[in-house]
Amino acid sequence: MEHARLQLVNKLFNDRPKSYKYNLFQMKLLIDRLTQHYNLTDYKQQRHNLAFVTVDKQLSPDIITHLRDYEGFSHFVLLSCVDWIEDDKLQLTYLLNQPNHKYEIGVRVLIDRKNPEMVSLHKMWKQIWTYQRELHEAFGIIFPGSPRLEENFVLEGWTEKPHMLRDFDTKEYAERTYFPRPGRTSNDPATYMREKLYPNQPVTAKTNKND
Amino acid sequence: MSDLNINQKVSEMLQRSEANAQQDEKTFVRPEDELREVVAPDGSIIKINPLYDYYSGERPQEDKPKNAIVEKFLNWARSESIWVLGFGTGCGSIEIPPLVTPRYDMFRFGVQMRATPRQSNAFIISGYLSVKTLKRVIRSYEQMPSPKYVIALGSCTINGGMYYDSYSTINRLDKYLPVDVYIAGCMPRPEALLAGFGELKRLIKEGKGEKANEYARNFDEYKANQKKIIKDWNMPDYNW
Amino acid sequence: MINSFLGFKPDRSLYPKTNAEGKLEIDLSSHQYTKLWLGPNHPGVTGNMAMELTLNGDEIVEGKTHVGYLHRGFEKLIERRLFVQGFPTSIRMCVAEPDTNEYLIAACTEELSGYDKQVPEMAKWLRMLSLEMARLQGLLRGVPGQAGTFSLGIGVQWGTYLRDLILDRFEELTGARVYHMYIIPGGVRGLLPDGFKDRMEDNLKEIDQFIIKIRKLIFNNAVFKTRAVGLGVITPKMVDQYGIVGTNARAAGVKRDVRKDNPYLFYDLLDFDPPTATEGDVYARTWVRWQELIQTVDLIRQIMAKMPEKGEIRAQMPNVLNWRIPQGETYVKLESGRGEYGLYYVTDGSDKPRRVNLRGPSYTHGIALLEDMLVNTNIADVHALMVSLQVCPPEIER
Amino acid sequence: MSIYYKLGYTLLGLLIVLNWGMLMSAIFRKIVARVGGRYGIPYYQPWIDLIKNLGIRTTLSHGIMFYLGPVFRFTGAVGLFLFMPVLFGNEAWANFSFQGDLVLILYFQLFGMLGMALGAGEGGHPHSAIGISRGLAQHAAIELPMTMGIIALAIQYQTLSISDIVAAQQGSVLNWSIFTNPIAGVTILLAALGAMGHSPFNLVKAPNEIPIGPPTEYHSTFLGILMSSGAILHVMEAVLFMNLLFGGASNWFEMILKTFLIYFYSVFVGVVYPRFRIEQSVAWFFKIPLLLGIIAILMYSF
Repeated sequence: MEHARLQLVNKLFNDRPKSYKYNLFQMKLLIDRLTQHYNLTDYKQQRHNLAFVTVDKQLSPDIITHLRDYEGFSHFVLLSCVDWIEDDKLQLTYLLNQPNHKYEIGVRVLIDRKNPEMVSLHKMWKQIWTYQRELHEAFGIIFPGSPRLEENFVLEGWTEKPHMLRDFDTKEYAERTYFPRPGRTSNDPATYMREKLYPNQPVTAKTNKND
Repeated sequence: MSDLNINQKVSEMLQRSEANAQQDEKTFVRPEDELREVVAPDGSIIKINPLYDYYSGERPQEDKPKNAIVEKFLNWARSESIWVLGFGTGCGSIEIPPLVTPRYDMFRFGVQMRATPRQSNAFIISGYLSVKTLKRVIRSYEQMPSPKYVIALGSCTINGGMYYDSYSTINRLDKYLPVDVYIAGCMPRPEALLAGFGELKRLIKEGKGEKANEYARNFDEYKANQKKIIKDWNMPDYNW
Repeated sequence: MINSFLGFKPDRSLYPKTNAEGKLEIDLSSHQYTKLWLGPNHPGVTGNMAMELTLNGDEIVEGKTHVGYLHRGFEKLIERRLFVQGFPTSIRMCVAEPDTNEYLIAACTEELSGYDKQVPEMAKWLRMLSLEMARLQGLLRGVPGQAGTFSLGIGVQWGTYLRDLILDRFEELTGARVYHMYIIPGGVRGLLPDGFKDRMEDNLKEIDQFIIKIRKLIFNNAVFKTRAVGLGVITPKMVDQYGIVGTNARAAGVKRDVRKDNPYLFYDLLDFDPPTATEGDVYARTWVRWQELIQTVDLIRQIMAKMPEKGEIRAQMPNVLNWRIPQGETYVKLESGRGEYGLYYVTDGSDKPRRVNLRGPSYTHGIALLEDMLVNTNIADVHALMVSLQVCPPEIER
Repeated sequence: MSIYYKLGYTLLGLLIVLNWGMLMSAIFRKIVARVGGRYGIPYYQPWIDLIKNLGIRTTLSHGIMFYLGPVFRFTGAVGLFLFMPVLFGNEAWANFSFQGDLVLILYFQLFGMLGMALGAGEGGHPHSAIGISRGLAQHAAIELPMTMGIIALAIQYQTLSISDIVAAQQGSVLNWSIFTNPIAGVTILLAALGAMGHSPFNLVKAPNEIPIGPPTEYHSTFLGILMSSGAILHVMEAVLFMNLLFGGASNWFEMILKTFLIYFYSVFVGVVYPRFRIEQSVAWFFKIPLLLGIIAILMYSF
């Protein structure tokens, strides 16, 4: 039984690289085709079936339409936003999936953090307006023409700045607004464990092999 | 009651409701809830204040127990028949289905689920409360007939639990509603819930389940706390 | 003919009219329409959410989903916590199948820090076991729960009892009933206890009997068929338009399963074929889920037979308190009971993540799809549609 | 027999019927629990619930009709009892039944419903209004086949008095109307499924879709009255079918046994079936039961 199991696992490890390589090859072809048409400012192959490309804000609706209509990225996975407060940029990530070749591409668009505005894509997929509505509430991004953009999504009567921005301090807000129970102490586990439990551990432990 | 009396009473109510409306600083009144004037079919002009027409804006009254012996008998009946409002306010409600199914059948102890606040006596706050839910919880709580009990489930209702720094959830439930029984844990097991019901029964039998009166007594304090965090206060102060 | 005469299917395509902008013209003061809020205080709504319905008689002309009642700001809170502190926080994102969150956040951190190759084999098998057990307990609630929406409560009672048995096994394995925190970065927390497989097998035998009983109770039930057949149809064309995943897509004939498409862990070692149907209505979705219940039981048996007896369960990881992950971003997904469930994870080189975004299947099912599906259905079917799409509000609002 | 004795017996009978109805509702919930594998509520739970509801301190009203709704319902239940011969061949327990009481009883079945419609409508909750409109629609669909079956029996026995119908069925089991007039019997029994208000015909009070339905706003004493009138109604419906189809009862034990079986016939159907939507249930009653009812009438017309 143990022998049969080992055979199975070996078979898996022999088979997987082949499909990985095939996937990678397909993705490379895709990127080649894309670079012929568009100016991709950044490209990173994160995994055999996942790549991230960065494009200009003006170009992004074009490239997403191209991906959907000509490259078969018919499944829209996710629209997300990352706040790069140091660079004064907001990064929008459109994650698309190709169901036939089974790979994914993330289209990253950097927009201005002071005046966040982006073209609404609500006519391309029927669920995108939900993401845009959420991002409008969470990051204050304006998508002109997106339906029900101004409606509350998760919060009600919110008067502070958009809650997912990095400079909104949730702990400070919670302590100011709600009533923290007196007597509750919470320790930062890192410092607590370092001081109380492992006093002899060197602070500059080996953190990561890539560091 | 003669027509005159009724007219007088209506005008009194209107005056009171207008005064109430002016007192409250309402930044979030929806357009359909605003004060407005309507022309009746006979040409007279009627003032309408939808918020106070739809609900009673009166303060809650204390309902003190009257006859000790009768009350003792009623308390026994109340403790043996606890009707819980079926409002899953948080993730603790995942442990309610096991309670009404074969493993931990809570019907054995006279605890039943009801769908409407009018017919319920106990409110299980199942875990953390976001401010948006708290608003609905307050309305449901105030609609429940007295005597009513609140069971707070999970550590998040006691001191915020792991959401102590969240901008969306409250930290202490007892600042907004009077709590009878706390059940600690994240999440509390069904056995803990059954034990909590046992504790609630004991409290009711001892005549200590009078938190609804406490709410009426300290009404202003509770309201101030509630209004502090519910920015979108487009409802009357007390709604039956 | 008598059926069409007695079927009472009025033509609701004429009113309410749509105006030039494509919006419905609904005048509430005309007394033709009723505004009805279903939830949040409503026993039938899945979790804590609300449907704002505009009714014409018993039929819905417009429906809006309102979420946010369970909003805790997880994504914000995880940004304030160390990578390892994110685990107990993240698993509470979805209470129905918490293990999926554990795996996702572990896989994301491992991939970005380069430890994904070092996760031991035994740990991967155990991860798979806990994921399948989570799927099983979800299905034990979900399949009879669909009949429960039509008030056939008996199946729900049996199913919840069996779910309790699976939770017992979870308790044995991990020490907790609902929130397990079993999968940690680099592996899992423990090996199987002695005799676990025997006790699991006993439970699976009971579930086998339950599966047969459920077929008699639900799928051969005339009233259930009357209610469920033809209700809430998803066409294959809609699948890509709305981003429908999981059993909802498979019931419409679109075979998408992350376990098959992008195999993670050791799913390509298991012998299974995701069940599909073609009708795409509530009945087909329940049928697909019932077949998936059979398959999950089979998968758990396969995993227990194929997994090694013992082995390393944890990779050598850095000190989690000083764990820094270099800048990067990734998207890891898995097939949960409700469909493709993914996590978008961005790190910036510090000891805390920069951004975490969960992609729950309910996000599209519960808002865009449900709102469009509600139009022209009866108010009595709202709850059934919600449950059949497996809407789980905590993963919409996080 | 003096009217005072008669009144005393009637009140005593009402008490027995009320308590039997409460016990029956407890047994009903116990059976549903046992099918699901649960232990279920204690048998005395309905009485405690009743006392608890009467002891609630807050009682608020939405208007006069809101008060009168439960009163109407209770009146309907008591009226059904007053004009129903509960035991056959016993002047004391025949209550105030008279020639032609069958028509009155058919009317009283609807009476409580209409009262609830007015009261619940004044409650103002949309769930009540929707529940009421569903309830009235479904009730109309149930009434039609049931009335047809009952009229067929009336034609068969050439009388509108329940006592006479019961008297005609005495002697042997084979004299029961269910055997002498099976088509009318089946019609009434199918309609009885709806009249008992269990699944699959309980969308009116569906807790999942529209919680509780008409009594959404009712609480405390109002709910107590509704509970007790519901208990009486269930027994009296069963007594009506017992009198019409199963030869009545000559003593309390027989009555309790027969009403139990009739009531639980609908409970057992309800346990294993989900519920119909309202238009589906209306369509259901307008198909086979209505057809059978027409056949039953035509059979005795020619």
